[in-house]
Amino acid sequence: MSDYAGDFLREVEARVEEGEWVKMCMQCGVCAGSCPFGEHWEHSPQKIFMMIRAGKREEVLTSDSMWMCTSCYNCVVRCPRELPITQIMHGLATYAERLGLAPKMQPTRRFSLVFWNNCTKTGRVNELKLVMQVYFRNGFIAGLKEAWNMRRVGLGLLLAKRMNPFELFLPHRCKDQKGIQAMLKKAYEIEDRKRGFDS
Amino acid sequence: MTQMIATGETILVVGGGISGMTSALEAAECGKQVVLVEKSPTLGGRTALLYRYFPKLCHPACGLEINLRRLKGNRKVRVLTLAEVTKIEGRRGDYRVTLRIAPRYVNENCTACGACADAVSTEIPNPWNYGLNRMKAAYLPHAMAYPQRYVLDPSILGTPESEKARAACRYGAIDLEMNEETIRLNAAAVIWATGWKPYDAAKIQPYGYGRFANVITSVEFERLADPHGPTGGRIVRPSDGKEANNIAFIQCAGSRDENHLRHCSRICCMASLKQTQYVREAYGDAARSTIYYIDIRAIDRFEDFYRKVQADKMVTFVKSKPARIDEDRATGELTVHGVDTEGYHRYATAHDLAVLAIGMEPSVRGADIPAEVLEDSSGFLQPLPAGAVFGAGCATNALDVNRSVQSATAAALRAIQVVNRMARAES
Amino acid sequence: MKKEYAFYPGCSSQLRGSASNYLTSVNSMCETLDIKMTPIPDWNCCGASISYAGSGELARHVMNARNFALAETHLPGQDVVATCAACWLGAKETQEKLDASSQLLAETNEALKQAGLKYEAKAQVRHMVEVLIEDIGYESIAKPVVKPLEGVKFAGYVGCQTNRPFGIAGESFENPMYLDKMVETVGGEPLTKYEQKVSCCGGALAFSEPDKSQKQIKQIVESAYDHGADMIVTPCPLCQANVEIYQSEINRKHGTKLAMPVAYYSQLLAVAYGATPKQAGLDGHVIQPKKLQDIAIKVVPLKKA
Amino acid sequence: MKTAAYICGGCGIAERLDTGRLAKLAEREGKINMVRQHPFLCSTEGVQAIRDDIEKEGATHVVLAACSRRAKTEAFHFPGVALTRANLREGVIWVQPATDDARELAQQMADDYVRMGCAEVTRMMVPAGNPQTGKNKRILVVGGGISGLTAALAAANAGYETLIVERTPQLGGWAGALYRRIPDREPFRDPADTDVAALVDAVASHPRIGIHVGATVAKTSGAPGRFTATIASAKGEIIEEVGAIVQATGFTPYDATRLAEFSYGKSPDIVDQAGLERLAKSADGRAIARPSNGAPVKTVVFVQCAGQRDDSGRHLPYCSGFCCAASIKQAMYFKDASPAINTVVIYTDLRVPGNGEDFYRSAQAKGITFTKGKVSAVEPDGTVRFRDLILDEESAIEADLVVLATGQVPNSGVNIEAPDQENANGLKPISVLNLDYRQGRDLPQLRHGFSDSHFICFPYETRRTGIYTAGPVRRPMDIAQAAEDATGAALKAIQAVENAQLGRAAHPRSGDLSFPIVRLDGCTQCKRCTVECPFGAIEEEARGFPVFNESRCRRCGTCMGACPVRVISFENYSVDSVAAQIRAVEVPDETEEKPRILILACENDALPALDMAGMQRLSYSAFARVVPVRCLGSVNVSWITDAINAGYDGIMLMGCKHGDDYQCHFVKGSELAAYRMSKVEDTLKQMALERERVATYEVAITDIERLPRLIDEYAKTIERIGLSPMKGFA
Repeated sequence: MSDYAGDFLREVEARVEEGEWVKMCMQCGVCAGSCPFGEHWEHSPQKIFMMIRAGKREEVLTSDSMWMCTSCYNCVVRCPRELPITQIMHGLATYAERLGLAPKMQPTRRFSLVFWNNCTKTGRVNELKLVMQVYFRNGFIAGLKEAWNMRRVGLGLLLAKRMNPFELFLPHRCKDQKGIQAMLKKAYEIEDRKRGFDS
Repeated sequence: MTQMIATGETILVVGGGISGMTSALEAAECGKQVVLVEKSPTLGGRTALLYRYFPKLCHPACGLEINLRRLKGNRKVRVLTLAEVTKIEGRRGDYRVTLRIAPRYVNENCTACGACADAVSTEIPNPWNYGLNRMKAAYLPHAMAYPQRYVLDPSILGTPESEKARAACRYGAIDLEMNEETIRLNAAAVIWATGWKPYDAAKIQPYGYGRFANVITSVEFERLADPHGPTGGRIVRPSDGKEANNIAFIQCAGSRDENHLRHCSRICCMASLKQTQYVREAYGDAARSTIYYIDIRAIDRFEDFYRKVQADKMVTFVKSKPARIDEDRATGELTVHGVDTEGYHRYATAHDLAVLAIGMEPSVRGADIPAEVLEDSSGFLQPLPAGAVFGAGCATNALDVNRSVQSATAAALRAIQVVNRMARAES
Repeated sequence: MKKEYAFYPGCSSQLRGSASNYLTSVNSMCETLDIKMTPIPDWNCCGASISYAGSGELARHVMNARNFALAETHLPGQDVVATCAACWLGAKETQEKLDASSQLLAETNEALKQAGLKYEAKAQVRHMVEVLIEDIGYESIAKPVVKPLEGVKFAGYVGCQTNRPFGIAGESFENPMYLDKMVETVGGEPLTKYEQKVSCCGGALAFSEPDKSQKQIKQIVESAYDHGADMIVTPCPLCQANVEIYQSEINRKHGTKLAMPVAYYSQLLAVAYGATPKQAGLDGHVIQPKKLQDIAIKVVPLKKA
Repeated sequence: MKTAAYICGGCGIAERLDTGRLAKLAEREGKINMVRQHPFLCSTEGVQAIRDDIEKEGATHVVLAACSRRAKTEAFHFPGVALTRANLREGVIWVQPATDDARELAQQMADDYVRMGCAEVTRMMVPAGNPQTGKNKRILVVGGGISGLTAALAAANAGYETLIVERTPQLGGWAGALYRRIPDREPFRDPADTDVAALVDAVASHPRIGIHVGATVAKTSGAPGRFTATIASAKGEIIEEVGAIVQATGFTPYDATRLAEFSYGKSPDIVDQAGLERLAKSADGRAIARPSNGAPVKTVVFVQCAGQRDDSGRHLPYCSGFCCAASIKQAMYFKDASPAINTVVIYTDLRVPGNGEDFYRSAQAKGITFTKGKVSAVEPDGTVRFRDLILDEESAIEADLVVLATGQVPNSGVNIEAPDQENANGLKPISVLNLDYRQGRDLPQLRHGFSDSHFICFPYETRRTGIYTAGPVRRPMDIAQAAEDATGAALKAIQAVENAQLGRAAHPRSGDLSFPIVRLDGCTQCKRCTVECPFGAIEEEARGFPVFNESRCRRCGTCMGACPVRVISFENYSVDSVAAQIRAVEVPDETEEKPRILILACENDALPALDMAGMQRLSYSAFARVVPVRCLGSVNVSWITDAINAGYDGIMLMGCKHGDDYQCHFVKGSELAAYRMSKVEDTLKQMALERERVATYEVAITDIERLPRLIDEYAKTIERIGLSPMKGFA
């Protein structure tokens, strides 16, 4: 049983990117049917919007459905109410992550974090590191196995000069890395303040 | 430029559909002078292209016959077909209206004997069947057409075809020298009853209208079901002429959608409910209809009809706005993809035919209507109290026939108020 | 007059990046079309769509705004042009958000200040494809063609992010035609009925959800075969990578024999303009685009009047 | 009387038929004074020739043997003469094959149609118009709510004297009790002012509007143009003369106490929409407090379709249409006062057509939550239990205020078919109009107690001429639609008084000047005409003789069809004029083996369908002879006996669909005909004739292919059962 007290809806509106759009959904379901990974969503976007209104906080934030979004924007362009569904799904995932409620082993969650750290470290993505980080996320042995499985792919890229072993030693990087770090630090500060995470 | 005799007490009605005819007749039967202009060659409008009305499943032609008889018996209404308003100047009680009359190339001598159509061989797409079939380039729009007078399609003008037509007519009815005319007239009030047009279904890309032969609109489906339509009433697939007895009816095709029409077109739910009964009429227990909807808007007494259709075992309701339609290139079979939001059930359902319950777009734009008329965010007319240009029927809102006629009758009185006030002022 | 743009290559399309051959072909194409692309000095990653879990909202915008600010100072008045779909989408989204909200702009600048930068909100973000269609035009694209890609059948795979939510002006989300038109313009045969045109390859989830993504990729490739394609052509580096490199994986898992080359529109243009395989980045493929290579090597260029 | 007949040779008639023979026939058998042939009768010259004969030669009765009466009506327009058409084109040459062997039979058809035309015209008179015209043009409006006020103001602004009778002490009705109304124009975003006060002022200060409040209509008698209404109030009774009536008596909310499952009445914090409006009015923009304890409302829940769309048979089966938008509006009362108030609307289908969609969007933007669900119970403590149809689970909300969206029950007075029947609120209705019509005190009800009539093409096709319903008494509706409806009804009332004054018929025979004339000396006071008149036009005086109220009459002829002694007739349409046509047909004797099939075809649907069959060149049996009738209701059984005695072999009656979804333009005509024909069967038995000899069909105007088929099948039937044994007796 749910309560439609609306507290969670208000929370989402205040703290989730584009959260103020959730209330505009009219439950037509076009988003649910438009998603290429739709079958893998435990709860479809439109259902998640209803769950938010119904105050199902835990169920929503611990769900791995949002992490299924491939950012294809099919739902966004078809939504008759013009909801930015992709951004809302990302926003919910981010929020769940901030609260530590996101499913820890969710592969996309982990890739997302790895990617962000990777690209903000030097200002540019280090693709080789990225791949390694992804493969070795579950420890060395598992990583070796996965890398072995993917050897064709890796080899192909090497041969095609599209993956460069030297990345490990002299990676792509921005000159003003200090500036980037400082500006990002500030950005987090501002957002925390705005979304009330500092309190 | 012809000056038409119309007194300052004349009421001009623009649009010869059921709303315009109603306004014109109701005003005339109160003793007022009326000029009724219609841009096509015949009165009757869009309802004349429907097979049946909901919820009685009676035939639009029946009411049209009565209205035509009222019209034939009433000398106070002057009907101008192939006529369009190009300008309205002046103010309440004193408008000067300019009309453009396109040539029909057939004069009042025509007896509708059909000899010209027999003589001509050129065929053109038939707009009264939404182009689903072709007709002779010398034609009577449909059996109920009024005036009952043939039309020559301009495309055959200057070709031997038009000469054949002229030669075939023994009554000198065919006049190839006819030219476009401009007419000026005075009117105390104007009733704008230009109705609606189906939203361009090709713009609703995920449903593949225009790309897939077996995706059609609800108005086209009316023609398919009509014994006088392109298939003689056989409900078949445009792709291969095979029986279509497993049909998807997709609601809100264009309506209730920020990407298309922002408003709800009101009639589409009832139209689809009605059309499921066409399928049943045609295929009995083999008829399978599925209605994909967001909300079923069967308002007031229409709920009875909704309940009746719900009781039909062969009609399924799915609360879902379908995401997309796929076509099997080999068989032309369609698959409708989406999610039933009542409990979150994913579906991919095969259908012979998909009927898009197409939205209503007001056809008010184009003419030079004076500033005293506004349009709402959907383009429906919103007259201002100051003026005497009144909207009627679907030019003012998404309405069904019954409500259009009420609106048209009300508009007639608003016009009469203006005329009578002028008269009182004079006397 | 030479057309000049502030170039935002993005991480994958930079030298030694996974899409470096995209960059190579773009450079060659631009040279022929007399387009000057000046990389934004010290440009940084856009964060792509996938970084959301870590980035949050503002940090993402700040990353993009930094590039804009750099472009404003070093390449004033030039449109910011991206070749990567994700870069384009991310940057364009930031541009629109900051244009729409003065508050967000203020917050962004507050952060940029830390890097000694200020964004004046003058950026115009565009995709290379937009430049070709709108600034150059199909006619001018056709002019330099010396090796029409005759007899080569291309399945135009537009993918997601070059198409949605922004898309190319005048094109439809479900059935964009520009890629087919480009193929036609350089003398190739577009398979206009190819229905996987805009389906999703899994994007970044090709890494995190390989099986789910490879299911998508399998459809994309198989449908190209169904339509008799010689190769797939795409405007997106991630689409290119995913659809090309995972075919071996799919073969391994499903016993299929997929070997469908996937090229960039820029490679088609470059080859048609007479570029060598190397100039056109044809050496950067896991599955060799044989027919393109043949044209690049064997076909004798027409003498243009 | 000077008769003239014109035989047209155009459209192939001359090629296919011997027009000379037709002309002779009209002269010799038809006894027509002037007979002329013309190659192209509808041409300017042709028409001029006819006009000359009328003006110079004094022709008074004209037969046009040419095309259908539905064709060329602009050309063949001769006011002041009795006119009939013999349909040689659509009726003969277009439905008969153009072959030599078909020629003679087609000719015989044409001969008969000319005979019939001549026979009919000599029995027609130009209608003089109704002598009893009522001259009163004042309009009585019963009901002082939005509908009534709008109707009165609309009529008054058109220059007509108007009189309002309102039951309660003040004007305004339900709308007057509202805090705000649903917006009806851009922007469709917020609740709008009702503007009722302004409307009431405009009405009260209008020089042409009279007002009786706290008054009811104790008695209504008369007819359009001459109604007499007795207005009863505390001040006593007064008599008002009026010309037409608009009944705008509105609705009563469905009695929420009948919704035990929703605990209405068990807690002051469970209200219906009307109750919520009272709360909103007193709060006047401030936050609405809980009625029970005055505490601020934290959570309010709106229950849609409360006691509506009900298939259990216990509540209203229909949807009242306005309630979704009304709940949205009321939910806004809360959100606009304080966004913190948790506002939930539980619905199954949200029904906000047109730009109501914008209003819905606006509500969502304001933070109102919409939940698709079915409410099973509302507990007295405010707990709302429902099935969440999206999340597919049982759910509940603890509300401190619950609003039940109940429906509209029409104030339509007494159901004349079941005068003692209770209405949906379980009350025994009291009459609104107290008509002294023998057919009942109020307007007939169509469905669910609403006083409506044909409700698609002709929403104002009332069954009591000169009395028009407007607003929720006719069908459930909101303010905007009620105002539109009322304006339309006002026009019809105005039309009724104008027509009455000129003695003209109202829709569907608009402008018809003919009216029923009864020869009382022959009348047997059987009362069938009074009972069967679908429009309640006929009264009975003390001795039981019929009293015709012509301007109530719609000229369908049902009375004429009902009369067993054939004393009712119209000047241009009578038992005799049709009987004469039937007799005029030359019936070959049995040796010729040429049957004759009489087709009595409703002129509204069957006749056009036969015409269009001709236009499409579909052929049917050459033995058929079609006689158009105003309505099957006007078919007098004597015509059947006439036909049988004359030796016809079969008779087909073609009328409109009857029953619930009737399509008969005179409501009951085709139904009555079917009933009468069932009686004819016995007569046939007595005469030892096969029952097949008389067949009744429900046809539609679109049966263009079907009718020829029916006729041919019937011809086969006749072939099977053989020619009539009655030939040669007449």
